[in-house]
Amino acid sequence: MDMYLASVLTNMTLIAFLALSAYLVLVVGEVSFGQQAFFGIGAYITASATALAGAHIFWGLLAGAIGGASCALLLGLLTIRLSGIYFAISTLCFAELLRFFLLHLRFTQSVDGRIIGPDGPEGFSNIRWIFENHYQVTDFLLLAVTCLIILLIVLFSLERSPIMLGARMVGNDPILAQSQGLNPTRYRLSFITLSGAVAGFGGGLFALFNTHIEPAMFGVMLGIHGLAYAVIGGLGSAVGPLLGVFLDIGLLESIRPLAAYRMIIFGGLVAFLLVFRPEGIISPRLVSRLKSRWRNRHV
Amino acid sequence: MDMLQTSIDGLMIGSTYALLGLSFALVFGIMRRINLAFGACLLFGASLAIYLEPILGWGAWGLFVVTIVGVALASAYVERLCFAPHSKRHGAVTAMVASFAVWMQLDEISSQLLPQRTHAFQGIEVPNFWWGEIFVRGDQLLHFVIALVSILVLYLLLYKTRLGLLIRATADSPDTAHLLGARVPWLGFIIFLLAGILGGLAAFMILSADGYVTPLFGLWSTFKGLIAMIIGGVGSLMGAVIGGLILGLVETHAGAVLGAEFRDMVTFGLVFLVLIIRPGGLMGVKIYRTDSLAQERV
Amino acid sequence: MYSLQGIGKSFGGIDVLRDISLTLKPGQRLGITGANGVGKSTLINIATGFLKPDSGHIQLNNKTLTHQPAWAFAQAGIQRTFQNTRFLTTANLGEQLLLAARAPESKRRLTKLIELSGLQASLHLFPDEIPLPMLRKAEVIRGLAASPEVLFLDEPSAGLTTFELDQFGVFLQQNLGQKTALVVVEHRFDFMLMITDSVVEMQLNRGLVKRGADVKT
Amino acid sequence: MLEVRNLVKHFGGVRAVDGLDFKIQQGEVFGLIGPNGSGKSTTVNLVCGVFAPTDGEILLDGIDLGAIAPHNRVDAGVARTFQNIRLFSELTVWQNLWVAWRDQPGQEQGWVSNWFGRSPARRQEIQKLLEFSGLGDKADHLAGNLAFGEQRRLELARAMASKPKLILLDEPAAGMNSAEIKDLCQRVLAMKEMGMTVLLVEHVMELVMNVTDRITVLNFGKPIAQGTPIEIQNNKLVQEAYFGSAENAHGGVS
Repeated sequence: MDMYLASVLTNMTLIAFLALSAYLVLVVGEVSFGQQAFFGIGAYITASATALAGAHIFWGLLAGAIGGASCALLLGLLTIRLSGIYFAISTLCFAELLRFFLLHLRFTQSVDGRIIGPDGPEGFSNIRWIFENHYQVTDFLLLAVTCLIILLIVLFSLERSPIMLGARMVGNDPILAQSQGLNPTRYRLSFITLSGAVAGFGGGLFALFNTHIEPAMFGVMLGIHGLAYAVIGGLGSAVGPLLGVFLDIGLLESIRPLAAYRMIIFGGLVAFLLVFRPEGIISPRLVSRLKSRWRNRHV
Repeated sequence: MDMLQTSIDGLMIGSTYALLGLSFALVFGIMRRINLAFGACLLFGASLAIYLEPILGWGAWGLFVVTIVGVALASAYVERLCFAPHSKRHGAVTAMVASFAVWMQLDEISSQLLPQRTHAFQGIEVPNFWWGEIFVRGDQLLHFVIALVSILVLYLLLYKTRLGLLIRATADSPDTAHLLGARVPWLGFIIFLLAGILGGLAAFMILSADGYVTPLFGLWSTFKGLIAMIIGGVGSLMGAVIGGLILGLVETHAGAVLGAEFRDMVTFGLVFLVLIIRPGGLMGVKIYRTDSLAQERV
Repeated sequence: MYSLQGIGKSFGGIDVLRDISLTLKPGQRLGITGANGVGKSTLINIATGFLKPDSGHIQLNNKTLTHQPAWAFAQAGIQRTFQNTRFLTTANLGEQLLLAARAPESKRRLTKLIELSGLQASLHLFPDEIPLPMLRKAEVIRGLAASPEVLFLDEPSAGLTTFELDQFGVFLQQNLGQKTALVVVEHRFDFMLMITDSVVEMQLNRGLVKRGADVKT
Repeated sequence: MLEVRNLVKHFGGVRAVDGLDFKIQQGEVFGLIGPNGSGKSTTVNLVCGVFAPTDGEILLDGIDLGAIAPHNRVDAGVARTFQNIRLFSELTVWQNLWVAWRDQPGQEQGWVSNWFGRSPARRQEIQKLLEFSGLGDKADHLAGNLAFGEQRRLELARAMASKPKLILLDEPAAGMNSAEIKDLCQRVLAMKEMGMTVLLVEHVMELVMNVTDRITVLNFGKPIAQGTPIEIQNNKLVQEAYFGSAENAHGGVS
């Protein structure tokens, strides 16, 4: 496979984790500008676990996911009273504070004669897992896609359970949810935590793939992109955010002649699209329609 | 004495933040919407001004006029494309994301207009002077005065004219205002224009004080405006002015005491604390309360 | 046994409810009537946990619910419908009803109720595609699925014709069950008499006043 | 004056208004009554343009209101009050009137005074309107701080401020005690004396029977009777459909 294509695809896969984490927060009715922070925390933790402590990749990624989840849970607990714009801005501040923490995190060690570890604004270089295990770009792509598919399977099975519907109810109409005996706070907290885990896991993969990470990578723009992908794709199904990622990175970035004007086209396109499909491309209604059509055909 | 000098510098910078905050507060207080593309509009106006400067040759005043007109135009464009189609109550998130998309677009247009990373931005020249032991930058003093005058004009417009009354009535209850004959969609457009003009003023003042533009200016000004609004109280105009001044003071003092790198973090920390402890901000408790009541209505 | 004792509530210094008390035995059917603006909706919102009373107690089977959040009321078995019917706009009816019935027992009951009401054909539709009489039934089914202790109906007649209302009343009578207590806030007297066994009138600042046979014309 | 021809409004499958006809004469107080859910409020909302009718016509002085956007209906001469009070609670009493204000036809003032609103003649007129509503000394109070009865009177004054040809009163007596209802009766009669045309939608009989010239009774969106208050009170059909089923016929005070 073409190296360039493989790395674009890998990038898409990694960003998909971020978009899915934004999606999980949107499902419970909130907007987060801060998912990039969990992505970044995950990246740092996975990098430290594998490169500094020599942990197996599985434990490294797990630690990244747990790290992202705990930060998200902390944010959820701190902002338990907030919603709407208030919540959105607080996620932004929280993410910038976490990034500030990373900017000042210095914990370098000598491993096999190299000085590695988080080094303030310089970031974390020489995350050599991918070389040590002789991974090609395509191998890594395979790994990332496998992880994404597993995550999608989990999300799809969640989609069929009352949990997801309960979360949607909390997001769509908290009053109704309460009258059905659902505790909105609990749903919100669990979904925010889950979103942190997903972002942290994706961040871990990102660190391993890029071999170098630095705080500047995890700025607000990254998070807002993830959010935009989720909204464009639609809240009907976990496929939505993937579609958003594909439209931007896959379609537009890979058409090289457009590179300079990509954002002019993409920006206008998205705004225009939202006029006609305010609930995103894959809206809940579309999903339900397709499902019932499918069922009718196969009964 | 240093303390005093820093405070005065802070207030001078804060007055331009107040204008940024006011732009956000106007839009949020009246329409309950967040325009993420705000900073990008500012960047677009400034880029357009620099791009046209050699063609027009009007110098600093040309920059002044073109910046404001450019920002207002961009703001009107954003309103038509991202906010007017999503005016229903549930359209807030969609409108916000649409404005984000247009942010990307305007950013790209700006960087097509100005391909380099930094461009000089000429200011109106005013001599600096010493006031006792305090150093006063002439241009900053001028900006401070301009900011005060524009806040005063905005106040008169909103509180002494019929247009202002209609705008405030719409903020209070859009449906009722509509039924009483106010052209609510048109008022939305006017509000974005007003916010654009205020933002354009602020952009000119900040950039001419700095002396240059970088592509990061868009993101930067969106942040400053949002933060000024949040500290003062979401949607409260008076709050946004006070929030802007506080932001200026906190930034300069944090910069002086802790060093430049801590400056932004102290403000983010402050905003986060304000949100957690007093979500309505310092002045906007009322709007916060009515918003949360409206959400809870059965 | 569900009881409200000495409930008081004021908004902005104006007393909307003053010392309201009410006791419901299992299976009791009570109607509440009264002019607009006397606080009937406020009473329902307090009784179902959506508003917190300024004074008074709410008890269900000797368990105090007064300061619990609304979802705890629902979990304890206090269900309600809404004046304008309330459904999710982002899921079809079947999914939403299923959410209300989590225990296997309730699922069985739900399936039976859906059958009896003739809602099967609408299950895959979104609420805004379903006619109002059907939605009213669906809302009641949603409330009944978990065999609640008390079911509050907030103006169920609004927007229904006499014929539809008759059908609705019969459906209610047949499916309420022995255990569930019913409270109906309603303007339509004919409908109220059909489904309740006693009626109280709510009066401005005077609380609940028993209405006798004089209204049965 | 106002002519409603074969008005129909469906919501989904529900026929809220189903073939309604009536005419209101200049200077008349016209009552529209009926049990809850009979389509009264829908009719008000149709006349004000909140809903578009499924079928039928609404003519004001021969002009089809259907072609006029809701926010232009005030300029076309229709003003209303709301069942649930809708004031701008953050504005003062004076400003609430000034928002809705239209100059008397033929006495319009220039844009400068429109822009600022403070011409002496206009202040005098607004003050007069405040006196009429018994709010003369409360011009600078915030509307949100007024008592319930005062808010209702302010709404009425605001409707009058736009110099409408027709005023719609949507259940103005809701939540009022009998003293307040008596006061409201006086006020509506005074409006009639001033030559205003009023469409009153109400189910508090005490008010309807005392102030209206003619009444149309609705049930399930259809008119079932029309006549003077006395004719309506003696109408068998009305008694059956209305008093038999409505919650109470005695104005909420038993």
